[in-house]
Amino acid sequence: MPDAGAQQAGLKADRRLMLLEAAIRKYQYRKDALLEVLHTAQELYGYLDRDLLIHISKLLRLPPSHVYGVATFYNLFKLKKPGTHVVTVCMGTACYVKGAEDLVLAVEREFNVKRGGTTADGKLSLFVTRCIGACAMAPNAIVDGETIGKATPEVVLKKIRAIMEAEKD
Amino acid sequence: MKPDELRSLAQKEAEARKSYRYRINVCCSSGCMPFGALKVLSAFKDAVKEFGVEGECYVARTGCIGTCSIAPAVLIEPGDYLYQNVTPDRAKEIVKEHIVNGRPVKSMLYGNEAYFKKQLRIVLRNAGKIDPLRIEDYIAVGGYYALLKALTRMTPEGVIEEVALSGLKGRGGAGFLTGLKWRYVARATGSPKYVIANLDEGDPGVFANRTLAEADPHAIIEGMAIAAYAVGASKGYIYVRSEYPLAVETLKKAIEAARSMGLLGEKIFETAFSFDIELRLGAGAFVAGEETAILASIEGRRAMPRPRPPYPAQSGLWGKPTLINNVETLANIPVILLKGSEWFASIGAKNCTGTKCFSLTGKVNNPGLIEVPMGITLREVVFEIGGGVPPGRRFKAVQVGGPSGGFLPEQLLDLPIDYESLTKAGAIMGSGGIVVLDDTSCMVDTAKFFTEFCVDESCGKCVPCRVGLYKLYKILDGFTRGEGSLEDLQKVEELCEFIKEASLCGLGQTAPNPTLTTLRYFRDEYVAHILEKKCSAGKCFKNGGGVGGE
Amino acid sequence: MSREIIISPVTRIEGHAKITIHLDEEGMVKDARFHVTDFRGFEKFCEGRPFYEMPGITSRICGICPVSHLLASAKACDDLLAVKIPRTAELLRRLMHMGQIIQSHALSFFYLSSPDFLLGLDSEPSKRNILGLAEKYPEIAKQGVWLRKFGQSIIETLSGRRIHSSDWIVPGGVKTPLSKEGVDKILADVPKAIEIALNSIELFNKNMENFKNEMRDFGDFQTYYMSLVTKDGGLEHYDGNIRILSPEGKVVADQLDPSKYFEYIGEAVEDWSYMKFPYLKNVGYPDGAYRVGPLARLNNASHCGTEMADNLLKEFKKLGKNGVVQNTFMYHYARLIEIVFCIEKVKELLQDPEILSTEVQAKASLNKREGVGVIEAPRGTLFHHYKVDEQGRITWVNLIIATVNNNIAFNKAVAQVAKKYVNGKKLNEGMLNKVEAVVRALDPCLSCATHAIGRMPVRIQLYDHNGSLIDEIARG
Amino acid sequence: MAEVWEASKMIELTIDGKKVTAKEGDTILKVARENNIYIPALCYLEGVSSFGGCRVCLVEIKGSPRVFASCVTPVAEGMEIITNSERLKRYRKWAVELLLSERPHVCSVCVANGSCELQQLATDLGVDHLRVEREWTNYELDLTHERFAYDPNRCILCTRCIRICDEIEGVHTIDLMLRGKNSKVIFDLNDKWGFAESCTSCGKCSAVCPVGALYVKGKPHSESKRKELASFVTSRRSEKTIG
Repeated sequence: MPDAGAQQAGLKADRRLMLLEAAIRKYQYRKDALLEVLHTAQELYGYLDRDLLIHISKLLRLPPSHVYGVATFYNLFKLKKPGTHVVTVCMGTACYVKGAEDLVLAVEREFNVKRGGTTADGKLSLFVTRCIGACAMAPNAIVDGETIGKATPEVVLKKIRAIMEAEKD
Repeated sequence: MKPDELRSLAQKEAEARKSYRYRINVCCSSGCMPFGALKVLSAFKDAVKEFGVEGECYVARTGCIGTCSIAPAVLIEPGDYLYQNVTPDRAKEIVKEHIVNGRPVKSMLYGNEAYFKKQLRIVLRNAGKIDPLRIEDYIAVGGYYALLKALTRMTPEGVIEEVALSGLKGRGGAGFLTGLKWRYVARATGSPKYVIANLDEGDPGVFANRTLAEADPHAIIEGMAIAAYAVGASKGYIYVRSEYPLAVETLKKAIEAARSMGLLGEKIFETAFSFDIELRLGAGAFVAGEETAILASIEGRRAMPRPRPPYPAQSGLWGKPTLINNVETLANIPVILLKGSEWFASIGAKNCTGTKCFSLTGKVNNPGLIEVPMGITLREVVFEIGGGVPPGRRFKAVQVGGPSGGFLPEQLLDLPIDYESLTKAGAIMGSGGIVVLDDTSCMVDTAKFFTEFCVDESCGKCVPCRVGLYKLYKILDGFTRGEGSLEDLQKVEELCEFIKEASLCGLGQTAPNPTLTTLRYFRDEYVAHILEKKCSAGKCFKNGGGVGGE
Repeated sequence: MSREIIISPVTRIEGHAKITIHLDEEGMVKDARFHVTDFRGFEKFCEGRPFYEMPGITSRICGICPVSHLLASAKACDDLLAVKIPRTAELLRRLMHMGQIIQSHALSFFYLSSPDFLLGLDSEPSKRNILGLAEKYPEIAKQGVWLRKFGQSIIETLSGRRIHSSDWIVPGGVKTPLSKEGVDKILADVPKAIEIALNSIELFNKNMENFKNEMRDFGDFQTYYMSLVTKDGGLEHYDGNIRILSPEGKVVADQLDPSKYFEYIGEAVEDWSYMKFPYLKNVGYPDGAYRVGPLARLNNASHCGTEMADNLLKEFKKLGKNGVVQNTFMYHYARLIEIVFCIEKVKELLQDPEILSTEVQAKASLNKREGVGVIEAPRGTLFHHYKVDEQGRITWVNLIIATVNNNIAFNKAVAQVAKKYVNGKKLNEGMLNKVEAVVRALDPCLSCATHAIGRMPVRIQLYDHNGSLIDEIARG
Repeated sequence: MAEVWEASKMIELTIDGKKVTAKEGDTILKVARENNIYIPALCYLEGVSSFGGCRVCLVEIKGSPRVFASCVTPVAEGMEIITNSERLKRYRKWAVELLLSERPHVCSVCVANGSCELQQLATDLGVDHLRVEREWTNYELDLTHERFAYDPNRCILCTRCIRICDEIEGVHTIDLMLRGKNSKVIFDLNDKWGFAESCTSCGKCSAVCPVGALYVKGKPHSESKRKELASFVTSRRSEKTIG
């Protein structure tokens, strides 16, 4: 049974919550497992909303500000719901040297979205990341989990348009 | 696991290996995966069945072979035939010609012998040749023998002595003597003690550690276990970037495999030594690679470095003595114990023994993961292994050591790669990144890029790093937009000195390096930007056509 | 050929500005404009700040009359709190206000303007300042310095600080009561202050003869006048309601609620100036130009309410037609009379039995979302108008500064003097000085009016009839 | 009766040429202050853990080319410490200038004017202009708390408030969010102060704020500052040590 506090925190008592609490139990409610718990929560929910953070802070008996501070310190954790589709452009050295900035600018212009943000309709998020480690194939962009190596603005835009079109049908 | 069991398992595996005439190693690392490596793998498996050679040909899913520019890459043993840009169709042809007919397909082979000629693979000894997900593969090539040797035939002090004599220095960047560090932890009072393997390689352009973890995770685990034995620790953490899902997965499975074989856990090899490892995931914070920040992160806090002393060796995780080593350092350990410190010390340069892995990227013809003996010159790396800059372009600079590394010009290419020489020239070894720039890169813009990186990654604790770097970035940004004066160069130098000297941790202390070295070796480019509003690479002044900027 | 002459900087005024003189095709002065070239955006700066910081923030607009902003701002905050402040607090605020006017007027007259007419407008510019005055008339200079100090000492006694006494006047009253020693200390200086003030008036009267010619063309033009007056039409600086006087001397509006200023004052904008141009809505722009400040106050007031000042006021009114003195030069005279009034008022306030009460602050929290505070600053009517959100953070600010009220008048006066004295073909110091002098008579406090940061160099620029710059002088 | 306390080992060292004795384990800053040698510091607060972030308390130690934050560096036998070289002055000046430029620190309109530690330090160090451009951050002011106000535009991220809230008051309402130049002091889950459930409204945070970021509403900063608090913290600490 999920913790009773969860519903107070506004969380639905569903499978995700059970999995999250199972993970917390696995770590024996240890405070130092916060990062691991946040990872699990984000995997389950896609992002960390307020209710989720409150619940985690209660279960681990951590001050809310501490949980919030940790969740915002690390780039990986998302506190806002990301778009349906996610484009991530690698801005590692190799990619930058080979023109990753142009990829970002192209997506920004075409879809009217700022780096780190989501389009107004919530369809597309654009993130930049520091080195995905595929430097030999620079520049790299990841569209919905699929890596495009030696990317050009045209290829990336085409790919995004394609998935957005597919969505419409 | 009993000692004998290890021996018999190794023997069994070795015999199994012998029963195959060919071994097809399909690289399935992060570099090759996006380009269809898994499809190629199953195409090979299908093909050997189709041609009825499954009895004599083993198809292995391996880690990185090192030639990321020809992904997906496939290595066929014996003979180390390296096939480039393999597709499922080509896989079939390779099996037909190479295996069935015994005729390697020359047209598909990677013909660049120079790429391997100057390399020496100690850390990456198994990379691309064993299946990282099969612990048996690792044991077959002598894996866990070093641990067995240490536990059964050496005292902890003996192990430390051996490591110390090898002259091995920390591969994480600072180059502290590994044996000495171990000794500090061993002598520290406090219990329990911890060992941390640092795999939080966040430097853009660097992927050597990731590749190692993906290709040979057990080398890291074995190294950790030996270290734990030497310093008296019973618990270990591998702190790994979550941006490396494949490495995380591989390590997770490797830990489970080692545990199920009794190579981790209670009473390893029936000795009194117990040791287990937990995986800890980072979450996108470059600074977490710093020794004291990694501690905070593992303890579930914001990864903010703290001042040293006290050093983690005295007061680390939860205030207990803690050994923190880079994974590359640890992967060296089993070899040192097996082959001896004397052998290791004979490799590389006099004051800097062994080899170093580098990810070689940027404007270079043969990018990839390389391992070279210390003391090799940058020219050899860039022009012989890397094959120089693309045709028609002119070499401009090479950056060694990630975002905090310096940029070295043509005239310094004969510099030998060792900690001292690099530091003297304004660069650092870092965790092993070499980025080559040609004449299409603007040095002012590049300095700005790296400063911006450090601004983003600064934890914000100390003023020089948090504010100083941002101000530095703003000034550099001004240069690229046509603002600023020659007096600002002086200001930049003063500010850099303050950031370098007064910052709390390594991130801030080295962050001005790109700016300082570009100012030192490419000052004329700054002057041209300021006085003539001219960027020879054509990168700057994009808004506003040269004068005034926005 | 037609040109434009630009005078810059206008020395010896607070802050700096630019004057452009526009010439017609014959090279004669066609127009002159008083510019403000920099913009501080103070109103914007205040947005997001808590309302209770406003007295502190706005008093920083100006180093010369911080108390004026402090008072207007505190009154606007009183309005937001919807409190009536204790009577003692009002007495103390008034006392500080009197000190403020004395020191400001003394500064304007002795430091900034008296060199013009004691040393002569055509005298050597490097000597035409308080130092030159001290050389030639050491006694007068000394008295001026003393009088200013007297005003400052009142502020200092009350707040503990001479210039930015920002944390003494607070929303709801004042921070600390006045001590008996403080009262005695100030009272002891009153006789000497009166003596100096009266001497100065005598000196001014004596010298007025020498400036007959200049005075005739010295911004002698007709405008409306606006100021606060008491319920019975007397001279008032701290509270009261608005009276508006027509150029003919008729009271056209009386006892207007100052917090409803926007109902009768419009603010026009010109693209060449950052200063707005307030005008009377009923009359329209630019005919609804009005003047504020000492001259306006004395024109508007039927009486002062103190003995000596009342006598002086009677004499003053004789100088104008229908009791309305139109000449800009007479701002100096009005200022001196006000000094006398303020000193008398100081004495009166100090003798009030309630001045020593310790009940000096009313406590309340935010009760209204909009507040207006209006006072008569040394240079004229000063409006502070704030809007706040539910947390008390400022969302909107409008400040109409005394100098801004005079904006149209400034331009008129400058143009009039320029036409008379500036000949486009010849540029000489004395002629340019006269243009500057009229600006000084109006005593603009530009740092307030333009909300400019730091020093604002004022240049004199010369434009031809096509509007192209043909000459420029920068001085100082 | 057996001695309960093991006497701390005393060591000798020199600070600015002056020979002093100190308890082993004490920080350089503490020892210097005990011996009336002034080392400026901003993030340091007696009674709570040291942070080492402001870099104002840097000192040199003979034999090392590096500089050390004296608030976190323990003394050692025979150490020769220099607290006031030209180089240190230069670094301190940079630290203060950078802090002043980081957010809109306009003293004249700040509640802390006249009782601000940053302002005082700037005066002491002769910071009369800034060599770098100022930033004009526009963080929203938080006036939701009945008694206190929080103005992020004045915050220097010294974390005194965070440490005192955690270590002395023991509630940990306050922490930092984000990182680097975007770091910001927050209450609970980045809530408005007035809605931060864990806050006990004890006021320690505003009392120890060295600048005008946290303050008591309507009370002059100079009166609400740390005088009385310092003694409170010290007494609490000695209790802790004894207990």
